Amino acid sequence: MNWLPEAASSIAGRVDNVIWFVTIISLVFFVFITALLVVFAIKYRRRSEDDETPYQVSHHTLEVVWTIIPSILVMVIFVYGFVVFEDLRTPPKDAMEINVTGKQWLWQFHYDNGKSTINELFVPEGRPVKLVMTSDDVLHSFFVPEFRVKQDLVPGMYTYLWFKAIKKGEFNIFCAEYCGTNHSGMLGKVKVLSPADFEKWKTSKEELIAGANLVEAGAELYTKRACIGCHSIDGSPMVGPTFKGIFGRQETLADGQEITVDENYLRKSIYEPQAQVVKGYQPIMPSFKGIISDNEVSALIAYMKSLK
Amino acid sequence: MAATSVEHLHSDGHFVTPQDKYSSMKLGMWLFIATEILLFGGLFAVYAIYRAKFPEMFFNGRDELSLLLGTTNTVILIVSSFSIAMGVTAIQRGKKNLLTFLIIVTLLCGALFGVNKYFEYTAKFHHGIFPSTDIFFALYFMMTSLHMLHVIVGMAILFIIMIFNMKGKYSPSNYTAPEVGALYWHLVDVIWIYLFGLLYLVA
Amino acid sequence: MSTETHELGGHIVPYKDLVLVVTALVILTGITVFVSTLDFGYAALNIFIAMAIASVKACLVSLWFMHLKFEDVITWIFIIFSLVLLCLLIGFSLSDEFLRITPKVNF
Amino acid sequence: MADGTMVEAVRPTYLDRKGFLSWALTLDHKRLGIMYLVTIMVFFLFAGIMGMLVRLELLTPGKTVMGPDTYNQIFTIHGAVMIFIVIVPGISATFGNFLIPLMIGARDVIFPRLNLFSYWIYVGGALIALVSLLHPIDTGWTFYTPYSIRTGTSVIPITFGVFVMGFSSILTGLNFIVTIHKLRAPGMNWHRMPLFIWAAYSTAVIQVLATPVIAITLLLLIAERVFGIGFFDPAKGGDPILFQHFFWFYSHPVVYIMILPAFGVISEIIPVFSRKPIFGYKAIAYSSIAIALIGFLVWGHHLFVSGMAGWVAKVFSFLTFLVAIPTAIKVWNWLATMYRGSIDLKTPMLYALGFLFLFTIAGLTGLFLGTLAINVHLHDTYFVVAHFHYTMMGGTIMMLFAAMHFWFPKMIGKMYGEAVAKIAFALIFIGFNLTFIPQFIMGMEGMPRRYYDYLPQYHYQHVLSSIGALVLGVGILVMLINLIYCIFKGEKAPSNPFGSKSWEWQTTSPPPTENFEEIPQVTDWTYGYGKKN
Repeated sequence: MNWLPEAASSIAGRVDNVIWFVTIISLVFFVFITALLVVFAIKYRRRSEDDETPYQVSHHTLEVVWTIIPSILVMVIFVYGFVVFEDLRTPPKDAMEINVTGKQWLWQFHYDNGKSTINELFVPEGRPVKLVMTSDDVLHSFFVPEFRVKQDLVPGMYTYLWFKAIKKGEFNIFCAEYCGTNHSGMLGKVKVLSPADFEKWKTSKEELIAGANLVEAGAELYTKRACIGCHSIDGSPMVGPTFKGIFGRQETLADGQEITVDENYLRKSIYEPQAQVVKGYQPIMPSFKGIISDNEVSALIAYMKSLK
Repeated sequence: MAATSVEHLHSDGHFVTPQDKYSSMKLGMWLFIATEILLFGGLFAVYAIYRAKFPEMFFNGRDELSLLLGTTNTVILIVSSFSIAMGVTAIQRGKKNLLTFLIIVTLLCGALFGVNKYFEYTAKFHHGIFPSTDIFFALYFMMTSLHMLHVIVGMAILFIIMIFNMKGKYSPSNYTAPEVGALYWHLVDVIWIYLFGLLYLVA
Repeated sequence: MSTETHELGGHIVPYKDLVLVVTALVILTGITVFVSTLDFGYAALNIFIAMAIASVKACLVSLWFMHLKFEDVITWIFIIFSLVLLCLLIGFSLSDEFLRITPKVNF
Repeated sequence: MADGTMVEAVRPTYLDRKGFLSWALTLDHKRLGIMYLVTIMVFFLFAGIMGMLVRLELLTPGKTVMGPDTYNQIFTIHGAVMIFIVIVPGISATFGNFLIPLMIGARDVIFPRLNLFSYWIYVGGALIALVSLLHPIDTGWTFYTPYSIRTGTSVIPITFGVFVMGFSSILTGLNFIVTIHKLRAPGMNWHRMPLFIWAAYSTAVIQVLATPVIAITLLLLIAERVFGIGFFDPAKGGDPILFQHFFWFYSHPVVYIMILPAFGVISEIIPVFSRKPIFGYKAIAYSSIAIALIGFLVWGHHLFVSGMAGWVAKVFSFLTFLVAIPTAIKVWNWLATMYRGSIDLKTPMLYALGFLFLFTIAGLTGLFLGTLAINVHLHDTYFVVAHFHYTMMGGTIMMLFAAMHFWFPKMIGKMYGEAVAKIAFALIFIGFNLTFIPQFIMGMEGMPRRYYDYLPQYHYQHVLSSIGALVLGVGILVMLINLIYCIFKGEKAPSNPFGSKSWEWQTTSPPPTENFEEIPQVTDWTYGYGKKN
C-alpha cells in the first residue's frame, strides 16, 4: 500500500516532507504510549486483592517535561505547516491563468484564448498554472491528490489555487465538497502535456473525432461533455431523464404541457435547459451554450436517436 | 460556598436553605442571559458583516423605518424596565400591592410596545416591504420578531408572577420569582436598546 | 449609591436610585437620537457613538436594575466571558469576510 | 468518610416505583439519567444501522444496494442523528444526570423540574427531527449552504429539531453549572471534586455558551427557506461561508461537549482499577477548563480550504495546536496513574485502555489535520472521516460503553456478565480498528468523503472497512444483549463491587430515592488509594 499518491507537482514534495515529519513524530509518540500501556497492563496487573500500591499524586519535574516537550513539538509542526501553506497559497507572478467553473456536476475550464473544455484540464508541464475558480450553484471543491492541492469553489465569489505540474500524464480531479446527488460523479482529469504539445493543443481547432461518423462522435461526446453524469443510456433513472429511447418519446413538462422529443427540443434542452423541464426532474442542468458547438449538438442528437 | 446546613430541607427534596435557593435561581437566570447574549449575538454578527458590506442598503432601509415609533418604543421599554425594578424593591420592602400595581404598569408598557410593533409591521407590509425584500429588512424582521417573542414570553412570566403575588406568595423573605422574572424583563430591555441603535439610528 | 442587604442575601436598591437611573436612561435616549441626526462626515463615527451610548445604557440597566453590581464573581465571569466570545465571533467572521484574498478576474 | 455501606437496603430504592407515569413525570435525576440512556441507545442503534448501510453500499464501486440519492440521505441521517441526538447528550446527559448529584453528595440536581423539562424537549426535538425521515434530508449533517437552501428534501424539520434539542442542551448545562456551584456537600471543595465533575462542568459551560449560536444559525437557515431571505445565499447577496463560520462556532466546541465527559469517565475508572490516586489531579481538572475555553476559538480549522484569509487561518491553526497540549497532558496523567498500580483488567478498565489506544490515534491524526499544509491535502477526505470516528466513536462512545459497565451495578443493582462483556469488547475493539484504519490510508491516497461511488483503486480498503463495520456491529449487539440480560438475570451487586472511594459507591446499589441517608461530610478527595508514606 502506498501511503501517499505520486507527487506530481512542484509543491507536492514539500507537502510530503511535512507529512513525513508529522508522521514520524506521531509514530514515535504512538509507539511509546502503546508500549507503556501494554507494559503497565501486564507488569502491574493485579496479583492479589492485597496488592500494595504507592500513594503517588504528582511529580513536578515529570509534569513540566511532558508539558514542555509536546508544546515545543506542536509549535514546530505549526510553523513548518504554515510556511509550506504560505507557498501553497501564493502563486508565482508568471502563472498562466485558467478559469474554472464548478456546476452540478461537472467542471468547466476556460482558457485565455477562449477555448473551453469540460472535465478535462489541459496544462503544460513545468509551468505554474493559476486556477481562478467559482461555482454556478452550490459549493464544490477542486482536489487533485497528486498535486496536494485543494480549494473550495464558492458561488458568488472567486477563489484560486495554483500548481506547477512536474510530471506528464493524467491525474484525477475530485470534487471534495459535498454537492448533491452526483457528487461522487463529479470527476475530471488533469492532462499534463509537454509545453510543445500543450501549445499545439491550445491552438488547434476542436474537430469532431476524425474519421468517425456522427453516432460514434456523439458517443464520445456523451462522455467528454459530461452528459454521462446525469443521463443514463441503459434506461435506469438518474438525475436527468435517460437517453435510451429518448427520441420521439412523449413527455409531460413541469407545467403540464405535453411534448414529443424531437431535434429542436433536444437542441433547446442543451442550450436553455431550464426552459422546458420534464415533469419529475429538478431544474438543475447547466446551460451548455458556448461549450457544445452546433456540430456537436448534431452528433449528440444522432447518438440519442441511435439509443433505441 | 458549600452548604453549611442540611436542616432545612425543602419539600422539593433538596434545596438546602432559602438563601441557596435564591442565589441558585439568580445564577441560573444569569446563565440563561449569557445564552441569550450569544443567541442575539449571532444576529449582531450578521448585522456587522452585512452593514460593512452593503452600507447603502442599510442607509436606505433605515429611511423606511419610523424614528418616532422606534424612539417611543425605546422609552416605553425603559419605563417598563424601571417599573419592574421598582417592583422588586417594593416586594423586598414588603409592599405587596405596590408590586402588583408595578407589574400591571410593566405589562401595559409591554402591550403598548407590541401595539406599536404591530403598526410598524403592517405599515411595512403595506409598503410592500417583506423579509425577502433585502438583507437589511430580513435582519430587521428577524431581530425585531425574535425580540417580540421575548417580550411576549416576558409578559407571560410577569403575568404569572402577578397572579401568585395577588395570592400573597411573595414577601420580604421570599421574592426570588419576582426578582428572577424581572431579570428576564430587563434583558428584553437591554436587547432592545441595542436593536434601536442598530436599526433606527445608525446611518 | 447606597444599598441595604437583605436576609435572603439580596440587595435592595432604593427607589431614589432607580429614579436616577431611569432619568439618565431617558436623557441618553434623547442624546442618541439627536446625535444620529448629525452628520460627522464619517458613518463609522455615528455607529461608534450610537453603540457607545447603547452600551452605557445597557450598563446602567444591568448594574442597577438587574443588581449586577451586587452579584458574586461567578455571575460576572459568565457574563463577561459571553461578551468576549461574542466579540470574537464578530471579530473573526468579520475579518475573514474582508481579508479573504480573492483574485482579480479577467474573463 | 461516612459509611453508607452499613445501611441495609430497607429504604425504597429509586427503581422501586413502577408504572409508566412514575418514570415519565419523575423528578429523580437518576431516573432521568437512565431515561436519557435508553433513548440514546435506541437512536444509537438506529443511526448505527444507517452507518452499516453506508458501509454495505460502499462494498463495491457503483451501485451495490441503493441509488445515490438514497445513499446521500442515509449518510446524512447517520451523521445528524449520531451527532445531535446521540453523542452530544451521549455522556453528559446520561451519566452527568445520574452521577453529578451522587458524586457531590447532593440529593438531586438543583432544578429537578427543569431537568425533566429538558428531557422532554430533547425527546420532542428528536421526534421533530425524525419527521424529516418522510423525505430524508440529503445535505450531510453540516447543512452547508447554499445546497441546504436549494435541495428539495426536508431540511426544515431536522434543523428545527436540532434547534429544539439545543434548548435541552442549554438547560441541562445550566442546571449542572448551578448544581455544581450550589449543592456540593459540606467539605466538598473544588479540589476534592471527582474529575468527572470537573469535566461535566467544563462541558456545561460549552453547552450554555455555544449552543445559542447554532440555534440562531439554524433559525436563519429556516428563515431562508421559508421567507426567501438571503443571508447565506450568494444569489441574494449573502455569503455561504458565513454559515460555515457560525456553524462551526458551535460545532467545533461541540466535539468538546462530546469528548470532555469521556475524559471525566476515564479519570474515574483508571484510579479505581489501578488502585492508585489519579496522577496530576489539578493538571487534569484545569486542562478540562482550558480545553473548554480554547476549544471555542478553533472553529476556523474547518474552513482552511474555503478561501479563508491567510492570517485568520494561521491564528486558527495556532489555537488548534494549543488545544492539543492540555489533551496530551491528560494522556500522560492517565498513564502515570497506572504506573506501579495494581491493575485489574475488568471490562471497564479494558475499555479505558482501549480508549487510551484509540484516542492516541485520534489525537495524533488531529495533528495532521491541524497542520495547514497537510490540511489542504486531507480536508474532506476519508482521513477526516476516520479521524473524527476515532474521537467520537473511539473516544466518546467507547467511554460511554465503559461507563455503562462500570456504573451498571450502581444503576441497576446487578452485576454485568464479565466474560461476555470482555468478548464484546474484543469484537468492538478489533472491528472498530478494522473499519477505520483503512480509511486513514484511503484518505491519504485522496479518496474524498461522502462519495457514493469510488474509483476501483480504493476497492480493497473499502472491503476491509466494511468487514470491520460488521464485526463492530456484532460486538455492539453482543454487549447490549449481555447488559440487557443482566438487568434481569444478573447477580445481585454489592454497594461497592470495585472498591471505589467516590461518593456514589458509598450508598446502596441501586441508590435510595434520596441518594444518601445523610448528606455526606467530606473530609478528603475521592482518590485516596494506595499506601501513604
